[in-house]
Amino acid sequence: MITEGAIDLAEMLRGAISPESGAVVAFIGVVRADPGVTALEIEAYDDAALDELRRIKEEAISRFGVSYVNILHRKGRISLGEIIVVVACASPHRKDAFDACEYVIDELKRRVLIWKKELTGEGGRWVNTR
Amino acid sequence: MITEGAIDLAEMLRGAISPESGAVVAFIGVVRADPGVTALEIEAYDDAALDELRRIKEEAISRFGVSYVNILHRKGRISLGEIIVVVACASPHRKDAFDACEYVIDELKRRVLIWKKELTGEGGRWVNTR
Amino acid sequence: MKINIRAFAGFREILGREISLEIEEGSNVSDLIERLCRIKPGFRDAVFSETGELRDYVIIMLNRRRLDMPEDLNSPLSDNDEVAIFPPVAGG
Amino acid sequence: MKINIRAFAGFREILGREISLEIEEGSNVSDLIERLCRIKPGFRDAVFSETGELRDYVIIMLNRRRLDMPEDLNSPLSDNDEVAIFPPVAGG
Repeated sequence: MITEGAIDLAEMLRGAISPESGAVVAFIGVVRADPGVTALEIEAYDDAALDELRRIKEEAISRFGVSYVNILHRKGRISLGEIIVVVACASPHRKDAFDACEYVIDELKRRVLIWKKELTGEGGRWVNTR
Repeated sequence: MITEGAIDLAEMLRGAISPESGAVVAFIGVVRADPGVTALEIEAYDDAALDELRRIKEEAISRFGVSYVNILHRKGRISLGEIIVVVACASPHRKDAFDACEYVIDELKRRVLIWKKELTGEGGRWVNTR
Repeated sequence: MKINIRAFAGFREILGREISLEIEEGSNVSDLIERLCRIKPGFRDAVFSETGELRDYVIIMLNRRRLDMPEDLNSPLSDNDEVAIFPPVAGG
Repeated sequence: MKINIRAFAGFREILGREISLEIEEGSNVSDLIERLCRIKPGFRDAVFSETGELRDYVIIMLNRRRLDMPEDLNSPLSDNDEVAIFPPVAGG
């Protein structure tokens, strides 16, 4: 659920696509080229972050009845345009897959112990969400 | 926007992922293994369907301010577990990407001139959405 | 005059995907349907109920504009018009 | 007794990612913070305002349970406890 290497999107989605679920919804977070930013540095409180990701996954399954949830978040140094996070949800019904996917990424951003620093020419700044 | 061959999901998503948009949301419709169904046969009123797909794309862009919308729908005979349709939306903000993607697939199912037949051992039945 | 007919889903299985018909000047949509009923076995049962009403799942487009049924059945046809006949859509 | 400290984001840059400290039996979270302030330059300014209040973006977890601040500053510590210090999260 947390990886240091590049995310293989095709492989992640392959697991979500099956004859059991008609609908797959995926969220893909990408490093945006904000003014002055040259790359991102991401760090995680690994064990605690994994626990929280597992809890969020279970919540999505029980709240929305989806059949499949997969979450992969990258850490370390990431270049502009690269993938930070992928959430893939599969369900027999598309509305549930949309709701579950949005729930997972919203809760991930709110609760999972991960931080990011925007690297700039002059050094960098930790992203503050509050 | 309508294709007879298999959909290359990775290639479709590659176009959506860029440093300009931090959020990509994709919907992937898959042929579900409903009881008795062995495959799907999809047909389209091509020119009219393309016009409607283009209209829906423009609506999504103007309503939700997304920077990128790509829609690809398959036609012809499709096996269980294969991809019928992909909608990919990219935006600086994830809420807009979710809303745009859900809008596009909802409107596609309601308005675009495409029909599907579930093939069974005894022949088949046209799917009736009303 | 020549009318191009495009049919989809169950109607395509009865009429064929694309057919052209020569029809008298001054004909309207209703005349065309009546003509198709005469030449294509099964078409009448597919479009009309037992009491002779147009079934509510029959959608007709004239030159890619959807007609309102049954009032637009008397829309006049012109040479080279494209008439499409199909049931409600079910894509995605 | 030994306390394991894990720091993240800006606090990691001051304290290092993982450090262990020997601290007196009977110490609490507040004692630990005071100790860190003495040995790590810049840590005091990072966690306390000019008036000596704990800054509201300082989050402390004791054995992966988040503490309520400032009331949990007097939570007692035990040998081998894990104390994590970090600002609000910003993943995704």
